[in-house]
Amino acid sequence: MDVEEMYQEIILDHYRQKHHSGLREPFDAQVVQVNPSCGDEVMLRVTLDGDTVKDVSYDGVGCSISQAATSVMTDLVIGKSVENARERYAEFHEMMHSKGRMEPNEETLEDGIAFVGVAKFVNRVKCALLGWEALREALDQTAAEPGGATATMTQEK
Amino acid sequence: MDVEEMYQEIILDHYRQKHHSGLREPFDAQVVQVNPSCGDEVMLRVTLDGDTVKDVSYDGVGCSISQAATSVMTDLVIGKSVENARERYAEFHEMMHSKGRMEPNEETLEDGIAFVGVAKFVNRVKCALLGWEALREALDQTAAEPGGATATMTQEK
Amino acid sequence: MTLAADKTSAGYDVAALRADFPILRREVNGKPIVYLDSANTSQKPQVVIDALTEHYTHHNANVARAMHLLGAEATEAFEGARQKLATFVGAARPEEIVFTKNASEALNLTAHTLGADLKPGDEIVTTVMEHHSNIVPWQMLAERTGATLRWFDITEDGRLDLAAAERDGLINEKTRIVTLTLVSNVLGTINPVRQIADQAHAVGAKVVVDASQGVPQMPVDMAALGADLVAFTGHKMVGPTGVGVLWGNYDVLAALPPFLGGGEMIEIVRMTGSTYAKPPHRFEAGTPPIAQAIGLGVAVDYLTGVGMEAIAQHEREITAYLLQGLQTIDGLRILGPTEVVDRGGAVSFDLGDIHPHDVSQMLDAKGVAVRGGHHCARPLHERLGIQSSTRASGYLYTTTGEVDALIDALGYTIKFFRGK
Amino acid sequence: MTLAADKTSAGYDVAALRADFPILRREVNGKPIVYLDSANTSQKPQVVIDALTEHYTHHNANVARAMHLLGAEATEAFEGARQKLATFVGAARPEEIVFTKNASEALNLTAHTLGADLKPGDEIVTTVMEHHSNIVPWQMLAERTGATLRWFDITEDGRLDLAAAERDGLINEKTRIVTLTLVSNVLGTINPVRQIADQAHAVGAKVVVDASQGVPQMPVDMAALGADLVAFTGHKMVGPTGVGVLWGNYDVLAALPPFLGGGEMIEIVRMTGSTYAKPPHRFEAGTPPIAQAIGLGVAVDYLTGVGMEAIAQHEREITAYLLQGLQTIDGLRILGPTEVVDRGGAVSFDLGDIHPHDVSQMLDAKGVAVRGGHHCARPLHERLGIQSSTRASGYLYTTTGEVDALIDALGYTIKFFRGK
Ligand SMILES: Cc1ncc(COP(=O)(O)O)c(C=O)c1O
Ligand SMILES: Cc1ncc(COP(=O)(O)O)c(C=O)c1O
Repeated sequence: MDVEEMYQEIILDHYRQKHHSGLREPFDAQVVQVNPSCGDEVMLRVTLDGDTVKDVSYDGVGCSISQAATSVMTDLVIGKSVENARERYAEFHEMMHSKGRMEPNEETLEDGIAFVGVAKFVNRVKCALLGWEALREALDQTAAEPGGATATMTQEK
Repeated sequence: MDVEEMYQEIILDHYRQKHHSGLREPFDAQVVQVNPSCGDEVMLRVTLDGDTVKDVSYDGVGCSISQAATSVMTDLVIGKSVENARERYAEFHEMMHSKGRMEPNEETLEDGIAFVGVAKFVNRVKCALLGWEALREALDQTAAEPGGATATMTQEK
Repeated sequence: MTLAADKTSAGYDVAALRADFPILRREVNGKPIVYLDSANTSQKPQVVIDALTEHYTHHNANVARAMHLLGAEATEAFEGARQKLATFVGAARPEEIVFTKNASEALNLTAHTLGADLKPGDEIVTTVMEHHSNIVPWQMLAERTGATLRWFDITEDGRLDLAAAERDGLINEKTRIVTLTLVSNVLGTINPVRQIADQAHAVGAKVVVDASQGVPQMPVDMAALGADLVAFTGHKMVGPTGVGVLWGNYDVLAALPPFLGGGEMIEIVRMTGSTYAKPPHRFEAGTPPIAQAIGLGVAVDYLTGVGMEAIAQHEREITAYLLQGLQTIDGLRILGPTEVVDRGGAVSFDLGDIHPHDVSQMLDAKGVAVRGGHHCARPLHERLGIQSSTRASGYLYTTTGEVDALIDALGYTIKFFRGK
Repeated sequence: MTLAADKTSAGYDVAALRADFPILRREVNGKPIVYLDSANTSQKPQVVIDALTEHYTHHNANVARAMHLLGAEATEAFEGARQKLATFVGAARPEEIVFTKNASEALNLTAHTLGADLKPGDEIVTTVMEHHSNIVPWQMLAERTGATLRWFDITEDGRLDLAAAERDGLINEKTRIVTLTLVSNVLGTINPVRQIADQAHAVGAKVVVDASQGVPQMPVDMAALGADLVAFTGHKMVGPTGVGVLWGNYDVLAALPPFLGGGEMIEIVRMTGSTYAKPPHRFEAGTPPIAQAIGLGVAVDYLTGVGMEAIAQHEREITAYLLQGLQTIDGLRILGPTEVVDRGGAVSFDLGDIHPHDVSQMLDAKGVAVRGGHHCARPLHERLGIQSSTRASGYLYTTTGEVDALIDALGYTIKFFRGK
């Protein structure tokens, strides 16, 4: 496949106009994810409301793929249950490791399906997963703190 | 050349019947030389009388080549001047690095000429030089101690 | 005559395998070379040599860092090799495989990282039969930290003296690290690693295994072995020089500090300090041995194709034949077990009055390649009361005819030096 | 059109040289690949690939230890390679050449050995333009010993800020080690190593130079350079992966403690303690990268055949042409010197709104291989106020036509992402 095809309009749109970007308070977990080989970074915060992902906010530097994938991710998980968010993570993760051979489900992955082409470019898989891995880690953090018992944090935690 | 030729009778004779072997006292310098890749070792002592090499005594473990070369060396240097001994070292050293192409001088090297064939077997060059290097180091030691001013040493130095 | 060791009903055909190793066609004095120095380094099959050529000719690029076609191809081949190695030794995941330059680097890595916080009073346990590469790093660690180095002794028949160790409380609550070889490169002894690892774990110590002579010769499964960290080396298992492997239990690796610092092992480098990548990359500073790891991947494909069980079986048969042959020689003393029970393929022996240098030189003249010296195991030789020995070691391509050539040449050698 | 850089009256004929590199015949979308990532790793000429095949096919054995024919051949080839490297960099003797696995290991070796006796209060000086492999080992050393790590800053045009260093007393009587790169792998800057080495020596400090980007590109003479220890890496100078070099002044090497412990680096190993071999073997634990060192020897023969002066001249011309071409692109910022004065061949640039990953991916689609990222120099990028950059780097086989292809593809990339 051509690289031009990989850069679907959906991806470029999310890149140019990122959804839910910026860091917001308060939050329940904050993580930094790095792609060591190129230096791309994302700082991501998750706010829960019981079992619901109330907000995901983020700031970072990265290529169009990593930025757009993070933007698409926030659309998919904000307002959904934590369980649901984890399912989306698993689904997106699987798609990205399918070398482009998986038939993605538009019902569940919505704009995320645009990334199936990226999965053919092994070097970009890490880019597409950067924000998603941050999400998973942040969710793990909230789970490790029993039942959201910890106080909601503010900036300089 | 055949390996059988390398093992000249002269070499085997010296190996079977080593000259001047054993450690004797008193001595002016004592050194240990090792061939790290095989573990062969020689402990060698030098006794001077003014500028004359009065005695060279030694003990060691090693192959026929290293043992015989040390034996031949003692014949060549005992009773000669230090300068003379250093010349023999240089000459033997050069021959061993000639890959067998040097025409050795029987006048000066005597039984040592039997080792010219060994020089063709690069892996054995170190063996033939083990005792000679010990001699050089021991002579260097005596030279470092100005004018034989230090007391003659005995065993547990 | 074709003996059992050369061609078995199970289909092991040594003549066919030999055709895969171009160097075995080399002749000395009109006869094919007899290479009995495989414990030192193994020969390489054509597929491994071709893999290197193929890589450099079509796919060469640096890994991990490059976005481009060649970079993607090189990275995929390199990480693919990691996966192959993981499968070959039964690792739980490819991230448990760290590529080093050789087994020695892998062992030094374990000494530096596992030993970083050792203190005076702590004890490290090793054995008197180790290769220098599994002695010196621990001596240096003991010197750096003030910890004490203690030793397993051996019995008369060349096995670890477990009874003495038990009696002396060798492994105790002060023990922090126990390290031992899976197979001795001199005695051939196969050590009861599982049993010792269990003892070590019971007192909270970590277990490092030198499997340099084990992984090439027999199926080794990391889960079954029971160690925390295991080192082995590419060039002894039909792979290229310049590449070794450290396998580590993932959780153990993840808890270790880095060893070498540099490109690719970092997470974020700041002037004020750096954070480090997850295993395996944390332990792979700089450009790794890319072509060599890829070549090693092909080497394990080759070994798997032949079958590690079949190779181990062949090794046992050829070793039995070799032990038998050597025992026909007067005054020859075999170091280590004389029967193939818990025994690998290296057979070392002593001829008393004839020095191993002279033995190996004379054998070489007859086209037979063996090794003479202390085989990087000087403490073991000292323990055995000798300065050096001669070692013959076969591998998957070794024939009984080659063993016969060795025995013949040994007879000639003895006659030459003893004059009778 | 054949430009000066491609074919000079002095006989430098890039088309003829390209024929030596089989990978350059590879095509992407029907056009030969344009490989502009040589600062990352270089491509290999056929003679180097053939040398590996020849070694494994006919002469493979372990070195130093073996008495037999193959062992003698392998040892002679390996030690012969050491001699070739010594001649190539003007070493006083072959014993000044230590083979490592890469430049990173060589730099870690210097940090561990030279830094073994550092104390709190001692200072190590490095520069903000270093590769991570010449930063992290010193950070780790500072952490182990309590010594302080200090930094040369850079000027606006990407050169070491010598005036600021002078003003701040960067090199002073507390300085124990000064380390810097000969040529920056990002900015291309060639540093005044001699001048800084003289300053360092005046206060009794030792000087370590990372010549990974220098030795491949220009004649480097160790005596003239004035450093104590110099690291470089085989894979960037048309040699194999898996081998690097540490050059050291013999007396400096002889005074250093060992780093990795194991076979071949010892003199006598006893249970009570060990003594170590003389350089270079003291620093080469275990089986060295035998085939790789031999391949590197053939690589330096190849470079010498072409002529390092001619290669440096070609590098300057192709870099000038590249700098010119890049400057025609709107909004493109070149990092480092924009003219080829004291400048090597790596040219990094920033396109502001278009991320280097996206640039390099799009260039790759056009068959042009460059590198995007921080190039293992994150502190430098932070200093420059950017997160990453795109880097194009040519070598002896690079043509002006390839530079044209890059400039074209960059135009396309910009249009694609900016939509204009
Ligand atoms: C300036 C510089 N130093 C050190 C290195 C590290 O070399 P290696 O990866 O071969 O260890 C590199 C290359 O990546 C480099 O460009
Ligand atoms: C038992 C054992 N351990 C370690 C080593 C060291 O392996 P390498 O030289 O590849 O580092 C060897 C081989 O020489 C060996 O036989």
